[in-house]
Amino acid sequence: MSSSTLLTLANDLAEIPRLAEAVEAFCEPHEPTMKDLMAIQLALEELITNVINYGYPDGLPHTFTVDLSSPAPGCIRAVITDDAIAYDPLARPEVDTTLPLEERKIGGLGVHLVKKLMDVSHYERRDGKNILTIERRLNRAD
Amino acid sequence: MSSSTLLTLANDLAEIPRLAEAVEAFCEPHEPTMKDLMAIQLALEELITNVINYGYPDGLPHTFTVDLSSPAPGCIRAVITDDAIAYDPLARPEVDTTLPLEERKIGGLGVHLVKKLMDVSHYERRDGKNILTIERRLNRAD
Amino acid sequence: MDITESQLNSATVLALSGRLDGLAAPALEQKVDALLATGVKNVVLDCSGLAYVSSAGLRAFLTSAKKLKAAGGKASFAALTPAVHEVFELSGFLTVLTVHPTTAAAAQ
Amino acid sequence: MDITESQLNSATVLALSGRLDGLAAPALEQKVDALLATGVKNVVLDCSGLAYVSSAGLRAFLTSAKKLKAAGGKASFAALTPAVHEVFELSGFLTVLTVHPTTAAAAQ
Ligand SMILES: Nc1ncnc2c1ncn2[C@@H]1O[C@H](COP(=O)(O)OP(=O)(O)O)[C@@H](O)[C@H]1O
Ligand SMILES: Nc1ncnc2c1ncn2[C@@H]1O[C@H](COP(=O)(O)OP(=O)(O)O)[C@@H](O)[C@H]1O
Repeated sequence: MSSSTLLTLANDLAEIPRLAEAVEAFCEPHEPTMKDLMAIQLALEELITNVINYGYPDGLPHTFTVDLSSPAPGCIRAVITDDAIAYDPLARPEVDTTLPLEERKIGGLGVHLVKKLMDVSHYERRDGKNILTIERRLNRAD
Repeated sequence: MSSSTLLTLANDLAEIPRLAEAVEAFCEPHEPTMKDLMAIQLALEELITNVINYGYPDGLPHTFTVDLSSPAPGCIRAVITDDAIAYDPLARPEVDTTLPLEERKIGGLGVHLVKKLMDVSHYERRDGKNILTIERRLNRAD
Repeated sequence: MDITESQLNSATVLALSGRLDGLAAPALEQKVDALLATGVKNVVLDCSGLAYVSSAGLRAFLTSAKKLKAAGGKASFAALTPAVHEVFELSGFLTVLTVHPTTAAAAQ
Repeated sequence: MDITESQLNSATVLALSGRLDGLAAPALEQKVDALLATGVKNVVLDCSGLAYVSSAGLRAFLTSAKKLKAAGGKASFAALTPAVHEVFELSGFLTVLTVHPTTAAAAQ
């Protein structure tokens, strides 16, 4: 038996801790480390925060989905599907993480962390939807 | 945030206890009673046992799905979708549960229990698939 | 599911614990067949630890009761949890099977 | 997230516990602004109980450190868990922020 969980979220930052709890519940049978859990929760927080903050400029209530699955043993996949405005966050230029304190920009770190913490990150625009897929191998050496 | 769980099962009776565990994990946040849990697990066992035993006469490995969701607060829905041979278990004649021991038939009780324990049970054949929907209001008086 | 056998008065008590589902039911039927083969006729099924029973489990109960009756013996069921009691009730089993509140009462 | 304030040597220690996510980050920025308003300049952030930090939390850390430095003070970070340490490292924060293994060392 394999299992996947489909979460339907509102465009409201209060969903962040709820999503984190659902991620923990889904991952638990796969025996993630603390680093694994934090990595997957963080990547999802970064991506959904942008969808919530910038994706729906009409200011009205909207919903989008996060689909959690395990495509292979020891691997967790999350797919964010939204009908917000077309936007590929993975196409943003790399941030320079070597600048001194004074020159560091406030922000832009989120997508950088997603790419570093995930083994796969992939954007697609299909049928009027943004489809973001991220995957992490659990217990990876780093 | 609302959540649904999609389970993919093999046509193998060893899936019964695994499905029961997944049902318990899914229902837990909805605070089911022992009767609620048993009712939903039992209804699913009855229906998937028939799919596994009779639905795939070719004897080859197949998979089908069970989708768990909560369409409303305090209500659990399960949808079994299979591409097995067309069969509506809900159309079977009612069993007579008042006969004495000697005359009781061995079998036929499963679907009877599904109907009694669920608030909704519905069969549909669509796109070459059997789609069985069952629902139970948690904590119902009976 | 676990089946634990013991003796109480003239009855053989089978304490069932865990889940009596379609996977577990054959083990119960085999156990009762084995008892019948050694001449046991009076069997109490202690259900105090039985968390779950499906129609496959009920079928195993009915088959066991019929076989014991045919051999001139009897099956008694004791200490059903509320969830198992409900399934017995909906199946009409409370009228065809002998159900006691406690194992001690069933083994009288 | 909970923020607990205490004094150690000349430093004001803020012990963070729980999750510093995008919902919780504004509370930390407000807390540091309030300390700055009362003239506090030397702040130690005790992260031993911090289970989670996202980029919104890192932004709050960076903003706090910049403000304290601009006021002639400093921010020190202590006792990172391995998961939080990894995020600091990947963000280049181990080189721009002052990180100590223990709160005692950070408050020297
Ligand atoms: N999902 C999205 N939809 C539309 N625009 C976005 C989305 N995510 C990010 N953006 C745009 O990219 C800019 C920078 O994103 P990001 O670096 O994540 O912002 P910040 O770190 O300031 O929150 C945002 O100000 C916004 O204009
Ligand atoms: N999903 C199914 N697909 C095809 N046939 C089925 C299915 N479920 C039940 N049947 C048919 O209905 C008969 C009776 O079903 P049921 O009463 O559940 O059987 P039993 O109680 O003997 O397991 C079966 O013997 C089988 O022929």
